[in-house]
Amino acid sequence: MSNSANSLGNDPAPRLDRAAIAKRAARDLIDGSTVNLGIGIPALCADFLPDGVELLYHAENGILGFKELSAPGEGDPNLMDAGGKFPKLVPGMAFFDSVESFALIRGGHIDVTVLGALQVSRNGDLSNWMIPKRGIGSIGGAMDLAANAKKVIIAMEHNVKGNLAKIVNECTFPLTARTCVNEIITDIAAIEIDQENDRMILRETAPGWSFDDVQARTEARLTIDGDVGQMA
Amino acid sequence: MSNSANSLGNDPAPRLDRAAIAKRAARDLIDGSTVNLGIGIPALCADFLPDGVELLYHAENGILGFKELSAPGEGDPNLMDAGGKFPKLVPGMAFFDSVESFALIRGGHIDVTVLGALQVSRNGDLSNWMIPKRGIGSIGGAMDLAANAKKVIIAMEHNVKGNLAKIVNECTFPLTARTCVNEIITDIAAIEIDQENDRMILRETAPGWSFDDVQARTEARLTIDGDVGQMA
Amino acid sequence: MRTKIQQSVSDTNVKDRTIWLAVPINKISNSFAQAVADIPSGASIMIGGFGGAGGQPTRLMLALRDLGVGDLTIIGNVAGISKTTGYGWPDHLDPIDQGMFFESGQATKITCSFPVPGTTNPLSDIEKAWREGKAEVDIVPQGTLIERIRAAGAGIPAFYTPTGVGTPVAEGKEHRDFDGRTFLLEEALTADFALIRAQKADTRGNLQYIGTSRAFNPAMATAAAITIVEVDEIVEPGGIDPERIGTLSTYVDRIVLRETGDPLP
Amino acid sequence: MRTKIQQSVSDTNVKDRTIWLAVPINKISNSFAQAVADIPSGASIMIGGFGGAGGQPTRLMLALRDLGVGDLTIIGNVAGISKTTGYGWPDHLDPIDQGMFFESGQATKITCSFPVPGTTNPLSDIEKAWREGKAEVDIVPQGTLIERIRAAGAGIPAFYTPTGVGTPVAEGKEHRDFDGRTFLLEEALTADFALIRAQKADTRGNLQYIGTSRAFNPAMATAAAITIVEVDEIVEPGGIDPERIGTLSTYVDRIVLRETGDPLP
Repeated sequence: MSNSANSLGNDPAPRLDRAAIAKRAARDLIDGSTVNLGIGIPALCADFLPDGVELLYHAENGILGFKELSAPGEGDPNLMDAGGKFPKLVPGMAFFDSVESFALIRGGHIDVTVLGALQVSRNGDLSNWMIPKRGIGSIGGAMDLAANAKKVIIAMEHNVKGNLAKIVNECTFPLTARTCVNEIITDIAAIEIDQENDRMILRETAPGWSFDDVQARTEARLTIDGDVGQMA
Repeated sequence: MSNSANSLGNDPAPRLDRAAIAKRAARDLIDGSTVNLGIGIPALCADFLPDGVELLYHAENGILGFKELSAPGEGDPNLMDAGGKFPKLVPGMAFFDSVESFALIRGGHIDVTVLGALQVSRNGDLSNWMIPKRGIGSIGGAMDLAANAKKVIIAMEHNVKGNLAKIVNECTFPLTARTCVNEIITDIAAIEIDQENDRMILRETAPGWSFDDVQARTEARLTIDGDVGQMA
Repeated sequence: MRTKIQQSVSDTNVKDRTIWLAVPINKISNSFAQAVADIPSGASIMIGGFGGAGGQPTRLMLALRDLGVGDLTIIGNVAGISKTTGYGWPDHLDPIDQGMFFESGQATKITCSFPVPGTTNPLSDIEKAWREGKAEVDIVPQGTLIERIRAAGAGIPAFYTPTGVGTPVAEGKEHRDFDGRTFLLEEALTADFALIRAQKADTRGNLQYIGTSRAFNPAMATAAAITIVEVDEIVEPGGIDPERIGTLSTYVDRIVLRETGDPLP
Repeated sequence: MRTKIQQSVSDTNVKDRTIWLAVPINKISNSFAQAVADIPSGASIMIGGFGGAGGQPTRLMLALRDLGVGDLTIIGNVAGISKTTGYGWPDHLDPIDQGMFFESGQATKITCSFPVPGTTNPLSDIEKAWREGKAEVDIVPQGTLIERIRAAGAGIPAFYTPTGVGTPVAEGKEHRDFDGRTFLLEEALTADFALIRAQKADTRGNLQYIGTSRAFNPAMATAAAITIVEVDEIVEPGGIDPERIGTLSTYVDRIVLRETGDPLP
């Protein structure tokens, strides 16, 4: 992976933690939407919804309308989410099989999915299912979600160890879907992908981070369109 | 429609009535089978099952395991069969939507369907949905059933008015499905279609009817393979 | 990302959203007339049920007729045969069916599997309109019709089916062999609106069906741009057994409650 | 007429039938071992559920392992990750997953969507077998996998899907544009046997599922030549609400009842 950010010095300010990334991503989830959260940072979004926002959570294994998890040791194996955790039974929940679950996804009925990523390219290509050197990986529902959800938000750390960029010109890892990502929330920036105009727009930075600081840790060229806000 | 049987004289013996055709067709329904009966004579088969034979009746509108109809005036519009009649609720019944109903049909899971016909050709082509001179007709589930059921039995009157043949060399009416019919039960004969050997075998005749009597009222060439029995 | 994005999601920035949140999501229409009021002339409209009274969105159909818009394309199944034959209706009631849009002259096309009864005496409204050249009738095998509708909702643009090979419905269609059998390529079928019928809705829009009233309703709910459902009962979330939800709330845009004791089935 | 005809139907003439009728149709197997006894080496086997304990036919899987036949092709979904990660299992139990057939060396191929966990420490049985060249791993997007299985049961030999375009799974597949978007052609996926799990069966073979234990079970029941189901309860016809039947008896060949109080979920 070509990477211009490799030789940088220390970060100018602390990075957001995983919870803060999730909290910022959660701000972009609209009340009443049907939402699928991937495992890892995306799943944490559910803990940080703005007041008054209620989402209809979908999980690939055939459940819509779940909320909090059961207490440890109290979960029912027949009431699972796609991450293998056991939610509580709550009013309005619905169960269905995998045929219907993926008809919902593939048919474009998921309003937003929040996913993790290994790489995102400037035009919104996503790689998130296999590290080439391992040679084997798990696709699960990621390709269906990335290709077909109305909006795809990536929530991830901005760099891998050694400041290697994950936001790149071209993905070098096996792809999950092409031109699918709409926005990226990381520990240092909120970035919008403007596919129509072939631009990656920096919308916000973490406190104490400048445009140049973020650009230096990003292989793909960022642009500005209006004010750059502060992530919160 | 070319027809060599047009100028025949009187029948040599009475023809079976509709109930008797249905009764003979019902003899070929195997206990435990999943069966779909078309409207008209086929639907009457249910009244004449041999002792000990229990069938699982399927109707296109999404019901499996129905039996007798409700008393007149007591039917529930939400418990209908495909003929627009109202069966009683009985134990073991299942309800499902049209997607599942036709997945069952198209997937080859119907063991036997009994259908009516306008024409059947020597190789088992079936025409049963439109009279050309009307110019408009209703397909309903007939094409799915005829093309995909494991076994297709036609239960019909052998001739139309004026002794016109319905069992013909080539169907002249719009087709329902090609090479789909396995056997034909009429008011004068029980005929097997042996598609592998391109033969139409006369298996039984109505009491008082000879091979020649039946052949004279049949455009397609009949053959004999073993005894010709008497319909009962 | 799909190119089509709901306005409510994409056009709402954070500030607008704060305002929008004050308004609870309300899918419940006050009347059948209100629920269909924005259906324009020229619209394509799926009508649920199988044919017959059960599962038919009869009140929504009557409201659409009263709306009076024209040049409609109707997508149904068994269509317009009840009025002359009594098909699927209790004996003591006068049947109401999809023929109403052809009697009124509002519909110029129907796509369905069963547009005419066995008898032509009296002529059904659809056959009459067809004979007079006022309506196009597109006859599709029932299994192909429902699978095309299901495909539209499920993101499948086209599929192969064995049904119809060698018949008039195969004309002009692509044929292809798999494992020595021949199949036809059939494409997804969508519509601007779906009018459907369920027994019960919760306020979010989850639906419960009863008996054989499912039929074309659940698939149509997934396939149209706007889905409007007519129900006998509306309950709070949790008022439907989660094991019995036949249509997910995600697919439902508008809910209209029938009057208690409505004499129509 | 389909070319494939069940022996029980086509090979029974009237005389034989009279004898056969004396024997009631009995789909109930006496033991898990008996239910899987005729699975031969080289068979392809669908295993239901999603991944995790719920909906997994765990006792049938253990019986198949004990049967010891080899060269098996397994078709599953999330496969073999519970043992090392605890995925979908209650904390107090030792997870059992599809990895058992790779640990035992019985399986030489798996088709699934999720064959390995995020971590390689310790290695899962499937990844170990794959690294040692003992097993082929065919990774399919989950929605494509379940739709291919559904297609097999529903008489659809192939369909187009948007999922996977531009990715490694598109390699060698036919591409086609509909309305300006590109899709892949995917073919139906069948198997010799399906091992599935349901909550309840009636004696005919109608099945009821509970909660999220549906997953791949209903579709697999329709897609395999022989479907074997593991249930917690067997009831008479009518013992399942007709509105809650998730798999029709037509699809079910064998039923095995789990022991009351079985400690495995």
